[in-house]
Amino acid sequence: MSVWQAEVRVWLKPSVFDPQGAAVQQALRSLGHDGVEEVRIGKSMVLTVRAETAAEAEDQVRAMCEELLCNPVMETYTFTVRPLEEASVGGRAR
Amino acid sequence: MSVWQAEVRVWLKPSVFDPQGAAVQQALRSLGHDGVEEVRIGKSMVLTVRAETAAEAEDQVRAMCEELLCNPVMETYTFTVRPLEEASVGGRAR
Amino acid sequence: MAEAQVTVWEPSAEKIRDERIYREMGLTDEEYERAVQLLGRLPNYVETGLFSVLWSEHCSYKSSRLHLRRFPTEGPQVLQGPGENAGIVDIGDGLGVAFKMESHNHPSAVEPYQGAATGVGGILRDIFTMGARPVAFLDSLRFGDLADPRTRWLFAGVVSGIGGYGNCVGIPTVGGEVVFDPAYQHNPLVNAMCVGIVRKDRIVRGTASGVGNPVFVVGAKTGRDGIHGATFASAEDPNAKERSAVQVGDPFLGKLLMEATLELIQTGAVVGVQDMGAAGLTSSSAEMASRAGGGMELWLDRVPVRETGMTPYEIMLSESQERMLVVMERDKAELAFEILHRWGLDAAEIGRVTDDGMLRLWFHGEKVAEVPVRVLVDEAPLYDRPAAAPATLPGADAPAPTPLTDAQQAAQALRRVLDHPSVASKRWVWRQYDTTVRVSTVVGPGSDAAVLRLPETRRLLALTTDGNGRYVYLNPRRGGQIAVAEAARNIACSGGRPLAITDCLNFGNPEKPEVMHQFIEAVEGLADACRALGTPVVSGNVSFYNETGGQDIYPTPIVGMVGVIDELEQVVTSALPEDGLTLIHLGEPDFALDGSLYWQLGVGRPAGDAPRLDLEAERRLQMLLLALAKRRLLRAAHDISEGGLAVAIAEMCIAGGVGARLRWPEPVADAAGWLFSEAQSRALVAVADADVPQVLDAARAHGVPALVLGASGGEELVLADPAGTWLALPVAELREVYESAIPVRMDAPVVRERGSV
Amino acid sequence: MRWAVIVFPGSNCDEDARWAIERATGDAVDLVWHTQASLDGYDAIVLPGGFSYGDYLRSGAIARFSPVMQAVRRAAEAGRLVLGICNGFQILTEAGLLPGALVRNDHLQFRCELCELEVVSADSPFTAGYQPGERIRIPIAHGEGRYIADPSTLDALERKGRVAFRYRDNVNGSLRGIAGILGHRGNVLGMMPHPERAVAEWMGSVDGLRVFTSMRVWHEARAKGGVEVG
Ligand SMILES: Nc1ncnc2c1ncn2[C@@H]1O[C@H](COP(=O)(O)OP(=O)(O)O)[C@@H](O)[C@H]1O
Ligand SMILES: [Mg+2]
Repeated sequence: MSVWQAEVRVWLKPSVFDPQGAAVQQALRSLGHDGVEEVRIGKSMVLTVRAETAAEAEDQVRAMCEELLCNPVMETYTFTVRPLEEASVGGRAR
Repeated sequence: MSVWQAEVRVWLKPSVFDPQGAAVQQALRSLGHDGVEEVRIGKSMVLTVRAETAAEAEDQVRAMCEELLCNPVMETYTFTVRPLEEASVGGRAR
Repeated sequence: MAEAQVTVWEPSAEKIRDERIYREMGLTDEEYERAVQLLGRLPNYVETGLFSVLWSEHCSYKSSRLHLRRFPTEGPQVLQGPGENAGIVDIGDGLGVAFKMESHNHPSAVEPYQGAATGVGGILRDIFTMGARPVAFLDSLRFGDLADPRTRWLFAGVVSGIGGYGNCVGIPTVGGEVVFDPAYQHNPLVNAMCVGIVRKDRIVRGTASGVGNPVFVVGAKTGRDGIHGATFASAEDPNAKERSAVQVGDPFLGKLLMEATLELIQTGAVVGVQDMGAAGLTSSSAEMASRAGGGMELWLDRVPVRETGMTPYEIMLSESQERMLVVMERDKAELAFEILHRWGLDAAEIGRVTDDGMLRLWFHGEKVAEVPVRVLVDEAPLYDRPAAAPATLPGADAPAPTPLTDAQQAAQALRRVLDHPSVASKRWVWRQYDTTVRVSTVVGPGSDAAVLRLPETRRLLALTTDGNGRYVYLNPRRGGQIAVAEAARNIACSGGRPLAITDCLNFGNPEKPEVMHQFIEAVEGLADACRALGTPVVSGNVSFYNETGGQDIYPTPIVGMVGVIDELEQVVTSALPEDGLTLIHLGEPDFALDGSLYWQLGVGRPAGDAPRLDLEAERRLQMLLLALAKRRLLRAAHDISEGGLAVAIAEMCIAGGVGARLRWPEPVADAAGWLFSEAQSRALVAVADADVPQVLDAARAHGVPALVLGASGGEELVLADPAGTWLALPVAELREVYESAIPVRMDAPVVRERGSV
Repeated sequence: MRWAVIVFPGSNCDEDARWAIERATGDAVDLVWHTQASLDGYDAIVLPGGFSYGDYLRSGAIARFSPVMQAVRRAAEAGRLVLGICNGFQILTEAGLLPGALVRNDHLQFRCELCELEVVSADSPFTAGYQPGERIRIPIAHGEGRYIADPSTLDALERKGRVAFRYRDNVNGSLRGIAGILGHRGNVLGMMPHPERAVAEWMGSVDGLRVFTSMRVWHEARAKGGVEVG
């Protein structure tokens, strides 16, 4: 068994309005960043799983996304999995 | 001027308790994903900026993070910038 | 961002007919034929879309309209009856109360947080578009069994969504109800009510009058949200899978819209305002024109859009949230822009009022639709769907209720009923709602009705929602009556005079004769009680098709009621305030267990008939309660409802932190009925010793049976008869059971994490 | 005494604060729009509760850029009274006028209820009307009220008597139970509980009144040349 680190990102589907993103975009523009066209805000989740192979780890993460982390009626997700040693910092655990 | 897509990720500092991550971890475990050791949840923000060069785009994004997107009292950030064409889907704008 | 030229795939009128594409849009063959006939030609794609939306159940009330005519809708207090964004009643001092309830069941079943949040946002807009300042929300909720993880996910998400929207817009959520029953496992009910205050001379209606007056769309940009599912099923639409039937609410924008609209209305230059709720621009424009008996012309390319390449069809059918249609007086447009821009809102002039009775749509100079408003709105189909009563009442064959013959069983039964999440404390719910913002909440959640101060008058508002699907299932007519009676009793127990109701009629599939029977009977029952109690129906909403896999929910009409209390000193709550008060049972004693939760818990399904109700006795009881409150004779009052007498007294003890001792005057052989009967038209009141004779006299004068049962005091709740003690439980223990029932169940993890990042 | 209550887009306790202050002090209170650049002439400035800019991104993060915030900063530097309630507290921390940050409650829910607080520091302009250690009841209503700061900041706050209020029963997981803190000169207070919701018997508590009356007493004394801040 090795330990894998997964990073899951969950977004509102493109056609769904993102009020948070819109508010941030407006704020950025009023701060003078007027080249900012659109802002979308999603969630990024870092977690560790135990699995023999990368494929197995991916299956686990996919299942988590489908069951819990993402609501497919309005969200989509993407994720990456890598062996823990290689994992970069991000929001890594303490 | 070209258009660049930036992805900014903001995390609670490791020293700050992340109750949302803890709740997700507990929920995952109760669904049988008992190998999950720790979950940290952050924000992922995708935005577009206009700049001549990648370096310039990065400077802009860094300024946005320092001013608005991240509160250094409790958060840290990382970001990536790439030319829009290459940008992958994520929470892409329309 | 560069955007490829969008090819609009829109079938021709002939293709729509030949390939019956209208079916995907929700029209039946007969309805399509009717549209063709009324129009005198084949409707094009956009026009077919207009018909499909306005002739949907949701907009046209085609299955219910016929029966809703049974409701009494008039009375001296009614300033605005059904047919507008909200109903309004007069509370004196030049003030009206605008209120309405609406369901958001289906969206909440797939995305509980956003479904509930957008439900709250929608009902909010219905109130302030009348010119009323929203002052309170209430919510009536139904879920399955909390043992099911998905139900916990739904429950948690709905509650946080209601709070998420209501808290952010700064309007307190002051009351409501939650019931858990497996009948709602796949079809949770989420009904939200909003209440607002308006000066009588400042009421605005959703009318588009005055030829040439400009029409504005205000608020959020229009996107491809929620355009009804069937149209996307088409394989020709490349973006289908990216789309979502669920919308995300923007309470911040909702708050700005509310403030800006109220300010705009103050200027006196607003002719009419309408929320763009379900079916967006289509229903708002057609309904506003219809109310004025005129027409409207819209230039759809001027509608601000969020996405590129939107077609006229999509613009008309979009359900993007936080938008409104506003008709201003000509020459006053500048004023509107100034106010809206100060609030940071977008507004665009997109059309004008006409007098030719047509809804005419233009897109880049091309006429894309032209349909008589009358045909869309007044000529919508009207169905008298077949109804059939079941051969016997569904609870008639239930096994007899378990008798309670010893003290231990009685204590155990009370614990079990108090631990049922439908009875137990809903603090877990309402502590997530801001109940005190606006500094006007005198009585928040936890008593019979919520009570609010109004700055402009000494009078107070009393608000409640009630409805018991189990009763309606067992006996639709009486169940309907009870919903109104119980709401009014909750108001009366709080010291208020009931004024009028709004309703949300949640039913199964109306194409089933049994469901139609339930509906018709329940409506009759609601109407009976409204007439008997003098509380007309001023607004409401119907939600059909609450079924999954052929299984319908209990027929669940919910009543939202508004009452008025003359002054602060007359407010009564259910909490026992101190020791030494006399406890009096008002109303006809009754031990029948029909429809009770106790019986259902024993046999696993609703059992017996609906509880007894005598509307005349009910009216007398309420008159009595009101008279007693006015004379300041009530130190506490609580109606006897779900869980019966035992639960009522336990709740009074728990709320006040005071014990009580009740002794039934005659020996009781089987305590089940005594403790848990849900027979109606009864209340428990607490009275100072010195006032007891006056209270008994008043009861006699009102023709209401009154029975002195005991007194408050001590640390225990004791229930006894002449033969001995039936039950003696510390109030602290009762509280523990009552308060922990929901938190303990919710501590188990919910499936699917939700909420903002 | 002249009071300003700032209205940001999304503020929703602005009217409440005005009503309560008028009731508590008898003074007139102005609602001041967030675009106003000057607060000259106001003796006390209140940043009310609510959800400025929807509290999107982080509570108070966007509001702190409002033009009026420059004026708030100047007023604080000039020793005038600045009170941030709930969202107002969040804005003051985001703006750096108070240390630390307010993050999501540890139980993840919004929480509205009457709370018991301990008055820790009773010698500030805002709390002089209370006894040190007094237990009072004031409602909270927030989803993001968990106070955090690094240990040295927390130590400094405690050492210098800048913790104004503490929860008796830590309702949101705040570090050291902190419910309200004072700025380094004592003339800025941020607190999560809503004193304006505890000023009448029918509200269930009148314990919030003294925040406003203390401010008034302090101001009068200063106007007479009595007290100096800092
Ligand atoms: N979903 C809810 N939202 C707000 N308050 C609620 C909710 N559910 C229940 N309550 C409150 O809890 C108390 C008890 O509810 P309930 O037992 O349904 O009252 P009753 O039987 O008197 O109608 C009431 O004050 C009610 O307003
Ligand atoms: Mg009840």
